[in-house]
Amino acid sequence: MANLSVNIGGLELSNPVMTASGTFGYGEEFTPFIDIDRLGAYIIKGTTLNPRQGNDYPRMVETPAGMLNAVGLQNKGVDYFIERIYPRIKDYKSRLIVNVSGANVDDYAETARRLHPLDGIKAIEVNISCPNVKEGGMAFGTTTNGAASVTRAVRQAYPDKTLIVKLSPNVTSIADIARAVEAEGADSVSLINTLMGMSIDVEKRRPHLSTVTGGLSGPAVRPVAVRMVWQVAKAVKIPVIGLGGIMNGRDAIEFMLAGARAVEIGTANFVDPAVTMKVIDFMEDYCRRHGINDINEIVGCI
Amino acid sequence: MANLSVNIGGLELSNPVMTASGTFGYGEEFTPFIDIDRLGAYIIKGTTLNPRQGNDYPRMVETPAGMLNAVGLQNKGVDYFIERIYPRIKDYKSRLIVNVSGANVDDYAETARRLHPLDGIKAIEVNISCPNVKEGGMAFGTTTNGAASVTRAVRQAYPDKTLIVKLSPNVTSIADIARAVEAEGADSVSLINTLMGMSIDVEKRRPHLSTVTGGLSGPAVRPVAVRMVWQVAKAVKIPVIGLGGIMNGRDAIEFMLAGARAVEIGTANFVDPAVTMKVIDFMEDYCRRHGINDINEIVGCI
Amino acid sequence: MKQVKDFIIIDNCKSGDSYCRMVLSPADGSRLPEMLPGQFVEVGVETSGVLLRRPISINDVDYEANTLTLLVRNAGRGTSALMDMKSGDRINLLLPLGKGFSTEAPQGAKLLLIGGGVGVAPLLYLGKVLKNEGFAPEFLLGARTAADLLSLDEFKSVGTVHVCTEDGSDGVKGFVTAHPCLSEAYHRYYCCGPAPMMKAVAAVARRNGTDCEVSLENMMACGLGACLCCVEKTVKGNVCVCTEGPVFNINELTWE
Amino acid sequence: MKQVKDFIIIDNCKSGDSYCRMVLSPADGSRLPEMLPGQFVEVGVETSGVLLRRPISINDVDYEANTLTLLVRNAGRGTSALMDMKSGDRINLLLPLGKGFSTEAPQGAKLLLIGGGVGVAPLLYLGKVLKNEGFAPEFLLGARTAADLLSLDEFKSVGTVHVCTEDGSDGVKGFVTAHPCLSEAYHRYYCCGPAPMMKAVAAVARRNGTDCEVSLENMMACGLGACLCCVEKTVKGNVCVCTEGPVFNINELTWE
Ligand SMILES: Cc1cc2nc3c(=O)[nH]c(=O)nc-3n(C[C@H](O)[C@H](O)[C@H](O)COP(=O)(O)OP(=O)(O)OC[C@H]3O[C@@H](n4cnc5c(N)ncnc54)[C@H](O)[C@@H]3O)c2cc1C
Ligand SMILES: Cc1cc2nc3c(=O)[nH]c(=O)nc-3n(C[C@H](O)[C@H](O)[C@H](O)COP(=O)(O)OP(=O)(O)OC[C@H]3O[C@@H](n4cnc5c(N)ncnc54)[C@H](O)[C@@H]3O)c2cc1C
Ligand SMILES: Cc1cc2nc3c(=O)[nH]c(=O)nc-3n(C[C@H](O)[C@H](O)[C@H](O)COP(=O)(O)O)c2cc1C
Ligand SMILES: Cc1cc2nc3c(=O)[nH]c(=O)nc-3n(C[C@H](O)[C@H](O)[C@H](O)COP(=O)(O)O)c2cc1C
Ligand code: FES
Ligand code: FES
Repeated sequence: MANLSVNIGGLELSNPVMTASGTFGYGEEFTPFIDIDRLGAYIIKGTTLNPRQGNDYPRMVETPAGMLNAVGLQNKGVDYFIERIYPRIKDYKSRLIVNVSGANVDDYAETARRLHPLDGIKAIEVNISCPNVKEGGMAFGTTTNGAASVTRAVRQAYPDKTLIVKLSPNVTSIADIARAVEAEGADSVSLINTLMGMSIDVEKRRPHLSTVTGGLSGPAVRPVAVRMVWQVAKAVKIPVIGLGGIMNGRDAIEFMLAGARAVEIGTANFVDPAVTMKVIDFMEDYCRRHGINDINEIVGCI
Repeated sequence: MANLSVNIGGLELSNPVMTASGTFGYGEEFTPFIDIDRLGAYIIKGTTLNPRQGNDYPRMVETPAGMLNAVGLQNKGVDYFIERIYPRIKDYKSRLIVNVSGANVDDYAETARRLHPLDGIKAIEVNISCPNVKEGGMAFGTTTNGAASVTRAVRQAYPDKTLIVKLSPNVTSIADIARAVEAEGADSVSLINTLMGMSIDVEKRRPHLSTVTGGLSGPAVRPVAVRMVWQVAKAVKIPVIGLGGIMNGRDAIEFMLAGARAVEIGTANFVDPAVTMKVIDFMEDYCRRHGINDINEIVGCI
Repeated sequence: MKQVKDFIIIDNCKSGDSYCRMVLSPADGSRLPEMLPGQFVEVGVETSGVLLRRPISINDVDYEANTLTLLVRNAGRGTSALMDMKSGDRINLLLPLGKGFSTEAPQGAKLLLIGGGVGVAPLLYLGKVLKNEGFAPEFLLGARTAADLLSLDEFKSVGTVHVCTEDGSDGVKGFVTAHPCLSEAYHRYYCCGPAPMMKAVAAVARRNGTDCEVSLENMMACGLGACLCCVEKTVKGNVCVCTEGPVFNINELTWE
Repeated sequence: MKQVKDFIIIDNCKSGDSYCRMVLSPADGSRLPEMLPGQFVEVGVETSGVLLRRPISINDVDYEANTLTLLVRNAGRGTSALMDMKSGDRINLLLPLGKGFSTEAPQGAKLLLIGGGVGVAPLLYLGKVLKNEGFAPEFLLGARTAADLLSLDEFKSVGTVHVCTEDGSDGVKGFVTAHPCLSEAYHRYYCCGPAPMMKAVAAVARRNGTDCEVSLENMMACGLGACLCCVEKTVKGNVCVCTEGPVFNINELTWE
């Protein structure tokens, strides 16, 4: 059988398949359907320094081949996570990665600092692409300076362990942002977060989401995500994690061919809670069919 | 019956429904299915100063709820258009709008200048968002300076008649670009052009398109397009034309509620060549059902 | 234990173009999992323009026949595709989801099950379970017209049925809250239907001090408590309707 | 005149999981438009993951019965949904599209219709039309195995049939270009099948100076000449296969 293990900035994964933050809860919700230990890694909910109630309902609407969400980082804060949730989920064999968000640079750094001592957490993914995080009216993830400043602060607060920065697709040049966070010491970049979108109920003449705009995910965004992964993989030397609309094994391989070393699966978990296992199975089968000994061979290979 | 007529920067349309450039040929292809005279306007193929062969086949691939194209502005040039095509299509009652592209600022201006004298052409739509138009490695449409310089040159070459500038969605802030072209005298902006995307044949391990990347259109992009129309309509005073994934009357109304004064229908023409007529019918019916006397009342009304 | 499983459609009986009643059995012949009244399933729909599963209440369960029944209203793309399915077709379900209605009550307690439109769906199974546990459940069913009163005969076989229609074509004319039976004393109301109806029933319950449970239909993506899309504001903050509900006691909610 | 129209499926006969033969008639009872052999239709497919219409050749037309036949290979999402359709179902077609094969030839001309796999589809109607015009068309049909030889009996009722299979399970073993009949003199080859097969036949035709028309299957979006997606490089530059083709004389193409 082919080797599926990959290395993401020092972190060894048994295979390239991870779950995307905010779509997999804390993993426990999926234990009836999958063996979490078989995942390369599982990335859990966006965590912030302080508890957040998130946005008002409605937070979700379906769109053609996609969905808009406006959850708004509802979570109980990093301390609650460390005390109450972490002990329950720290012992899976699979890598546990926490997704970190913040309202300002210090919040990001402080959250990372509190997570740093925990042995069960192998890496953090810093979300600089959340529509609720403002810097001069613009999200950190949409300027090279903003992205660099968050990365610099978190890198200091979170030394030696793997630091992944998750990029926003709502930019003119995502390769520029990727280069900026690489320069500040990120070990890896993951992309894409959601595209900013909007949908209106024409009969009621009002937006479907309480927040008017929200984040678009699902298969609709895949062509944009694959293109961005391809651009970023050519622009940086650190490993790239690809996501955005992966619904099955074929789609996951598409991202790896575009240049991703690993992939994350988001919205697809809602459609089929066992999808991650099927993606791993497909990868094994794909390697066999194509005579590939090591999945790393196909990364960026088009 | 409600008033459906709208005014786009001085150009009066009998209703808000137009066809999107590159998806409607020269209109003639659709005469078996629709009455062109019933359209608010029809925007024809992207026209350049010199003839272009376009890109190699394959130029198209279907994606979830969308398609990628890489036609690359295949056309016989503005002079051929004026001599051979214009005489055939100039006499429809509906407004004829030519979509103009260029390889540099002078090409844009010269093409516009040659079209200016033609009485049958009521407006031009300047496409500053074509992936094949380069300026210092970046398309004109992705920087405020680039967008402004094209608009300035075309405005000079094309005075007094309606000048629409078509914006690229592949930017961090489309509102900034819209403001820049408004400042240079554009009478209207239309958005969105295609999102840059990519798709890979994983069995053959090569991109589906000869050009690797292409432009994403169709319902998949609609939430992004609606959001951008909403942002731009708040940012500028000139009328906004909305497009991107409109498949039916409901979708068209969604764009108008987001702030569009008129709409363009693109990919949907491939799915149902009579779709434009159905959209106009829906608008009439919608106004009746909602007791709207003038469709202008609903523009931006959420 | 939650599971995701293919089912075979044993029967799909349409009432006009508006409703269908689907009888399903596991495709692999396995036994149905235990399901509680008020729980729901997430149905996978393979049709153009539908990505996410659609939440549908458990209308009835027959463990002997190993069948599960759903009652579906044609509300849009997904449900209209369900209307068109034929016996023998396969369909994928995620089930059982959510917490159900409380079925404990003092012996002999008078219980009123109030349903509006397709909201009657979970009340059939609830009524049967309550009857099995020795209660004599009563139903108060409302609909726009007599034609929209679903499964009336089945409800009658479980208990007394009070009827309201908006146009007066059957039973009392008007909304369920106009029905005289609400002036009687009940131990608890169970209510499922359009939000305005549930809010009106909740107001009646609060006024006359009756315990009241309602079943919410918030928009859902995952159905598993993972996406946090389906939240309802409660006295404990935002909670997931798919895991903490869909049934809530009105005291937990922040209505009015 | 091109039209977009609903059709009713009169019959949909599957061969295994790989092919189906669909007989269609206009849903409104109107007469079929005139269709030429080699022309095609664009089929609207209502299933998840399919947006654009799918181009399918006209396999047969029966003006008396007012029916149109399509022969479809299960190649992916859209065609597999077509496989699952049942008689009585509705389907929307855009038709007739493209230019067909040339049917003029000197009286008594020997004509060979070469088809591979589902590429045999347009050759049945072409053969019938040629026969009607007084020719004695011959067929050279290739497939992977005997089971993949489609509509063999129907072809035999129109003219002499030569057969090749890759595994030798019927006729000559090997590709069509290995068949001895190609050493005979023909006035024209008509060819439809996988690109490598058409290129090999074109090479034979060029070598022995036979006139040769091929039917291309470029990816299409609109089918109307509007989108310029389906272009083929020809001696006249990029031309639309959907309007200038799908049939081309090999002299127009830039193959090799
Ligand atoms: C716990 C629960 C139990 C339900 N039980 C039943 C039942 O037994 N029978 C029944 O007919 N209906 C039931 N519903 C409602 C049903 O889920 C929606 O009518 C259905 O999802 C609409 O899907 P659609 O594709 O037909 O409509 P769409 O075309 O998607 O939209 C039509 C309307 O349906 C609503 N809707 C769409 N998607 C969802 C969703 N994922 N969740 C909730 N509402 C949605 C929207 O408000 C929209 O206005 C239940 C809903 C919930 C949350
Ligand atoms: C003029 C013409 C006539 C044809 N006649 C027939 C026929 O008589 N019978 C028949 O079975 N097939 C015919 N085809 C091929 C048929 O159109 C494709 O097999 C079909 O479109 C595949 O759709 P899908 O959704 O099943 O596959 P998908 O899942 O979309 O893709 C599977 C494969 O099919 C090909 N394909 C997809 N979409 C198109 C498209 N729009 N145009 C061309 N190829 C596509 C792709 O290369 C892809 O690799 C014809 C094609 C053309 C252009
Ligand atoms: C309901 C929902 C909640 C999400 N929450 C987060 C989050 O907390 N942090 C984050 O970085 N991304 C979040 N995302 C984005 C996803 O992780 C992912 O980047 C995006 O959905 C694209 O992938 P997909 O198309 O596979 O879903 C969320 C997405 C969804 C749909
Ligand atoms: C095949 C194709 C060709 C196109 N050619 C042009 C063009 O020449 N000029 C232009 O401004 N836009 C062109 N577009 C973009 C469309 O006009 C439109 O902006 C885009 O497709 C989004 O709208 P839709 O989703 O309704 O198709 C083209 C789009 C397609 C699909
Ligand atoms: S639907 Fe996802 S948490 Fe309830
Ligand atoms: S398919 Fe659109 S031009 Fe041929």
